[in-house]
Amino acid sequence: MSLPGQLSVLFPLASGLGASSPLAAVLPASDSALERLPLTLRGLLTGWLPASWQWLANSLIAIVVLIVAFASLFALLTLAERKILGRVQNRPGPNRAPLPFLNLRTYGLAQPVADGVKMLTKEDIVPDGADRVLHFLAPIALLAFSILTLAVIPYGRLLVALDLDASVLFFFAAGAATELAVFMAGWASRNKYSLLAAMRALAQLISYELPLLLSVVPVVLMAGSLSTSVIVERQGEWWLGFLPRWYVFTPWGLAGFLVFFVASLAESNRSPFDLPEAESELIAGHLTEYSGFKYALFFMAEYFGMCALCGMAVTLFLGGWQAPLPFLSFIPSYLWFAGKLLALLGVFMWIRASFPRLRIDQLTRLAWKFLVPLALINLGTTAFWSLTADWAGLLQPLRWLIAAGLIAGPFLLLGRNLSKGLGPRTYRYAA
Amino acid sequence: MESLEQIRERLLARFPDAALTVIANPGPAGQPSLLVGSPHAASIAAFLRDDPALRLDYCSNVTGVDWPDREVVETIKRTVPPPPPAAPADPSAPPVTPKVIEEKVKRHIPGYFEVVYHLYSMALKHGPVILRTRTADRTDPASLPSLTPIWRACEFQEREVYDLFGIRFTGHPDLRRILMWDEFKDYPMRKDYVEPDDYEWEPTPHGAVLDKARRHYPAPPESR
Amino acid sequence: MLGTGLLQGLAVTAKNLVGSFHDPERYVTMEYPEVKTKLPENYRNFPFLVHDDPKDPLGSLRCVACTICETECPPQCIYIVMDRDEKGKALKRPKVFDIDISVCMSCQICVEVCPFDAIKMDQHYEIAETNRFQGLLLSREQLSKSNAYYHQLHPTEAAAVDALLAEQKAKQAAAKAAKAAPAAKPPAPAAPAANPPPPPAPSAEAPKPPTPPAP
Amino acid sequence: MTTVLLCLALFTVAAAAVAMAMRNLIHSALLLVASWAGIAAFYLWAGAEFVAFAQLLVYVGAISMVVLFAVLLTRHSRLDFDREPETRGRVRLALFTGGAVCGVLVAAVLGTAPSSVPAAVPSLTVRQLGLALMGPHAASLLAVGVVLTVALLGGVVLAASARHSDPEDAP
Amino acid sequence: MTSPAAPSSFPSGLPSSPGAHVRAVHDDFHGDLLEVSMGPHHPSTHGVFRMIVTLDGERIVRLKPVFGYLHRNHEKLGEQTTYLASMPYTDRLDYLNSMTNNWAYAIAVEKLAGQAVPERAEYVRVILAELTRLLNHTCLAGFLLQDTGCSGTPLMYAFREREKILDLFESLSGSRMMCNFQRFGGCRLDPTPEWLAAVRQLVDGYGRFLDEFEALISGNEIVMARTQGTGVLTPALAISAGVTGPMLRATGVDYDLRKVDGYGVYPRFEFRVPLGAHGDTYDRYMIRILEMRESIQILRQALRDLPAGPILDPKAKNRGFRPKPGEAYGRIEGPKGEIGFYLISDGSPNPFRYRVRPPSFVNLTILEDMCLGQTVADAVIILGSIDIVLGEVDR
Repeated sequence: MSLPGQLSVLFPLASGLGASSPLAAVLPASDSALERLPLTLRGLLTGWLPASWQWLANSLIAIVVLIVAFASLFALLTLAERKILGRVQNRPGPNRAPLPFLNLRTYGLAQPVADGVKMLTKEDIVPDGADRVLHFLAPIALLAFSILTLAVIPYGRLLVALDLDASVLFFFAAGAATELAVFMAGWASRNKYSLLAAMRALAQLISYELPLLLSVVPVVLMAGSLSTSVIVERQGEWWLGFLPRWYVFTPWGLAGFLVFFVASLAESNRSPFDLPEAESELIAGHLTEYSGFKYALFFMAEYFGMCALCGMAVTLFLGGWQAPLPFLSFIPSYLWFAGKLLALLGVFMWIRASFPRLRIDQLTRLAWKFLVPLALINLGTTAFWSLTADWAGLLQPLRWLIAAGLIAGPFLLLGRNLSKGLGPRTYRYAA
Repeated sequence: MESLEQIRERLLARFPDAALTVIANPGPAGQPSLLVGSPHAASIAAFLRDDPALRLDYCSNVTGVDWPDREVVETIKRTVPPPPPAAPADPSAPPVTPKVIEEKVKRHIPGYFEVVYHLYSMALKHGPVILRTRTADRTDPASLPSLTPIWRACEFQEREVYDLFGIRFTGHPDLRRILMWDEFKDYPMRKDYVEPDDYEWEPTPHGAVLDKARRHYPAPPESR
Repeated sequence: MLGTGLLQGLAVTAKNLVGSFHDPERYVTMEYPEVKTKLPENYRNFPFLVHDDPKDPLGSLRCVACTICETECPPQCIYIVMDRDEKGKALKRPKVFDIDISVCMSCQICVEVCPFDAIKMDQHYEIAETNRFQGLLLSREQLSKSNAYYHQLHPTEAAAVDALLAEQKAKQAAAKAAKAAPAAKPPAPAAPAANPPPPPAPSAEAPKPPTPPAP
Repeated sequence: MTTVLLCLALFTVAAAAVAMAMRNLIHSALLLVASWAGIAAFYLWAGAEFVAFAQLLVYVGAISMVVLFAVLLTRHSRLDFDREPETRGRVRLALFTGGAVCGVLVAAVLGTAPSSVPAAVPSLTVRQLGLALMGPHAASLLAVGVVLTVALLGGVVLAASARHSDPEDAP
Repeated sequence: MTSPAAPSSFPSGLPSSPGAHVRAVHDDFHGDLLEVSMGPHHPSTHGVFRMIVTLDGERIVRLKPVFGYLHRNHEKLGEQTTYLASMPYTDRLDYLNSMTNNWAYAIAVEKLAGQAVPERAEYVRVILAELTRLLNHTCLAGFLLQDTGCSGTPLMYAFREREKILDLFESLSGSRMMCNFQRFGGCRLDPTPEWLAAVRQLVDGYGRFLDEFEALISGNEIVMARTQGTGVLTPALAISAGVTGPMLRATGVDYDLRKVDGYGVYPRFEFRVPLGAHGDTYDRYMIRILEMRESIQILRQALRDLPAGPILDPKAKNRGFRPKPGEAYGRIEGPKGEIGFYLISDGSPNPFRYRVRPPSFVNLTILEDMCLGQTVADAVIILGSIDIVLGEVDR
């Protein structure tokens, strides 16, 4: 089913899902029925189509499944966020929204439905001075780019929507365009506060783009490829028979994961870095002039971005859809991916419930003076790690020690430099 | 801490031509105050703050007081000499005791504005020393010296006294209304302040509220 | 080391998250309409007038319309008109006793200064009305409630008040008996007919120190 | 296949043209960004995935920000563009440069042999690209690296020097 | 609202704040200053309070507080009602701490009339005042972190503990926040043994809550980064500006009315007064936490040796109270600073002059000095650390 070169590149969706990509042949596809369930389902739907139409149907199905899955995840995430925040604060969280026609109390499950209806019915006010085209385009552009990033994440052994050779680069290319949408939102509202806030949001997004990318380079270097599915494959082996060789369990991998995690927190405007919509400063930042469904679109785009970044963190560092223990691999791979993704999203919400907000200059100082140098040093450590891959038995622990030291040293140094003059204080008492 | 009289002596020594009088406090609180003439108020205050024995570096409270004109009825006991004896003095008659009569004398005391400062010392932990500055009379351009240049604590409180009493403080760096809105004309805390007639009907009018109600409604609403 | 404080913070929030599922100490929400808070006995909201026998709620009011509470009430929200019979003689009963609930701040000064224990504090806080004047102006009929209701709200305080009243009544009866007894012997200087117990001087000295209620 | 190529070309050129004609500077900047995205689509059409995504990442992500910030921070209201008088010399100079550029472009278009079937596209993997870059073209890669670091350092120095004129934090 | 006057050039005699140089540098207004009005409906100004902030880029160049929205001329009301009728109004001054407001007013009137107070009432007053201090400082810590953007977690923990104390007040005085409990010469009701047992149980549990609260906040690097070094207040400026309470002690000045005046029965308890060293927002927060720990000690001692006896002086006259002509200024160490009442009596049942010395109002004097040179986000936290309540500021 080889397709003319350009087409396969332009619409590689079909080739990936068609399991005809060179990669699938290499991997021993564990053929448990559960594992291939999604593919068999898709086969039922598009099996009767002629070949040329099949790849179109496949790609359409992939798109629809992705959007439906992540939209419903978005709805559940808003509820989970408020429930976790509530439980942390010793209160139940939303539990009163009844189902539309029967007043059965559903422990809050109907809350996203209620929010959706509220957002739809809210009046969509556009300030008259605003630049209508841009004001309308900003949320759509933001949402479009966030959804694009979801295409390259491998959700299961064979479930990757777009199996590109340079899929990691595609992920960050699409992610980088969200700044454009933030600028459009800030500029189009024609309001001095939202422009000021858009500038601050851009400063934050740009200064955290660098550590985000730099923390991914070690993974690409060790995995030897930019393709996400290859990276997940590389993390398939086991140490001493049962320890998974996920990258997060190597010194450089842990450092890379932490830098990636902190940078993704900032990139998706989440808790310690949620400066743009800090209510104690410039009200809702660049979202001040949005209401109704456009505001919901911004909200949805933020959650899509968060899911994408968490998905990428799981793929790069937590072994994507690999099972943590060998004998557990009978559970289908997409469930493992979903579990890890939800765990990481839970940590996002947990952090949102616990930490105050950083100021704009502290935020950028953290990026430039702490995360970027740490990521660069981590790159050096990974180079050392890959060069010493073949050290004999006794030298292996030494290799680990050196790598750990290469990271811990600068971490402590930079940490002390960052919190110079800050620290717990002792207080004297009056005579 | 030395008593108010000793402080007054030292101040008189320091500022011979200053008007300083001690005002007794009749109540059981035992807090007499020191009336200071306006011209020397600032320099006296600076002295009180910097004097090593007193060190009154903390001005806790600035209060404006409006003393309206008062008619004081005093009963004076006057001994009236016995009328010249018409008959010759006869020793046997009982001596005529001088008659004591009480007269009601109506004395008019002119009103004035007054600002009271309660001073404490954080360094030596003593106080209060109470300063009073008075205006000559209650005519409107009432002005008193501001002590903000000495104690920064007086800044807001003097602005409040200006806002509610109408006493202009000369030397205050930023004298504006602080509680009322800037366009407000009158001074609410004065005793002769007439409230705006923004009466809102209340179902249980009695006493002062009843008069207002009558002005708005000839007969009080369905007198039950 | 950078980050230990943050981890400690996370540990605290995690403890609360887990705690909220099993430890009542960490789950404090009371879902109001379904679950109502148990009000302590001393809780006070708006006043009400106490009457002694439920069959005649307006006749047996303890209030003698001495208007002490009307003068002492800080926001002046009580309005009393004394009842007069046809000849104009004052009856010891309020013809009109209104309290404007929207002005009253339930500070219980009226209860404190009332020498006859005629007015006590109620405990109902769910008062929503459509009209500010008719709805929130409680007249004598709505204010008057039975002594049993008072016992139900503040048991210890009510018991103490009843004991005090009973003791006062006994003292007055004894005083009347003592006055009637000498009158019986020297019939000539007939004591004037025992008029109704003179109302105690309105300016009773110290407000009767209310007996200590047990919360 | 040429239909895709044609509509891509049309989109890119149209975006660039409208960008010039727009009165609102921000709109024209955004349309410029759209034309860059069009070029990225070209690379994709030509099968060069890596270069397409790099173009998307660099131009649409970063350079667009630089352009937009520049447009914002400089005073660009209508009135302070003092238009020089259109002397004859300027018109002649404008025509000459315009003509030269047109000539070069037209020559390039005519020079290529029309409608030659596109040669088989070598499917390159990123690994081969990397090896090629590090192998024969290492010198050019290093040169680009040096240029970038110099630019970065220049930026830092400028930002730092701007700091001394008005102290950022309290002493 | 007229535009604020030219920046007040303070006479050189007064001590200046570290940020003062900022005002000097920017007196020549070159065009690009941005005037932002924060409030009166800003989500993080504790009540109806407005700050006109002039920004040069991100840094504050001038800050003019504007308030008076809640002004109802409390002092004129005091002159038109009797002494007893003013007591419920003092609950409405600093509506978080009604017990200490009542006590301050009661002390002033007792000083005015020379009224004695029985032992048991003094001890009950100390217990209630220290409970109010716990309540107020817990609230402050919650609000301060809410301003730094903690999405409500510390605030909820603070309010969970505050509710326990309010329940105690409700079961004693009848109302959670409007207690109207003190009278001239003692308290209105005598606390019962069950109530005292409940207080003892709360006091024992409070230490654990404070440890958990500090673990969440005091060591948190982000909190330290946001609050250490912001809103610095020098001791000299604090004394000159009449700042009192935890804010003053955070700058290192040892001045606590419980030790200085020794009013009530405080001299009988041994407790320590924490002092800060830097005078910044973090110190103000930590001083309040340490003061809470001291209050727990005082409560334990007061509960231990609470004597029996009358709760209200038998000779006390609350209704128809006519003090002899004279004047008196009574003050106590409220949770927010020195709250004082200055009363002038002319023998009539209504006071001739009824003046309240509110701590929040005077502590606001140096809000601008502390905010100069900081960013807008810091101005919000600095305002939070001053701990103002608008009912008391506007009166």
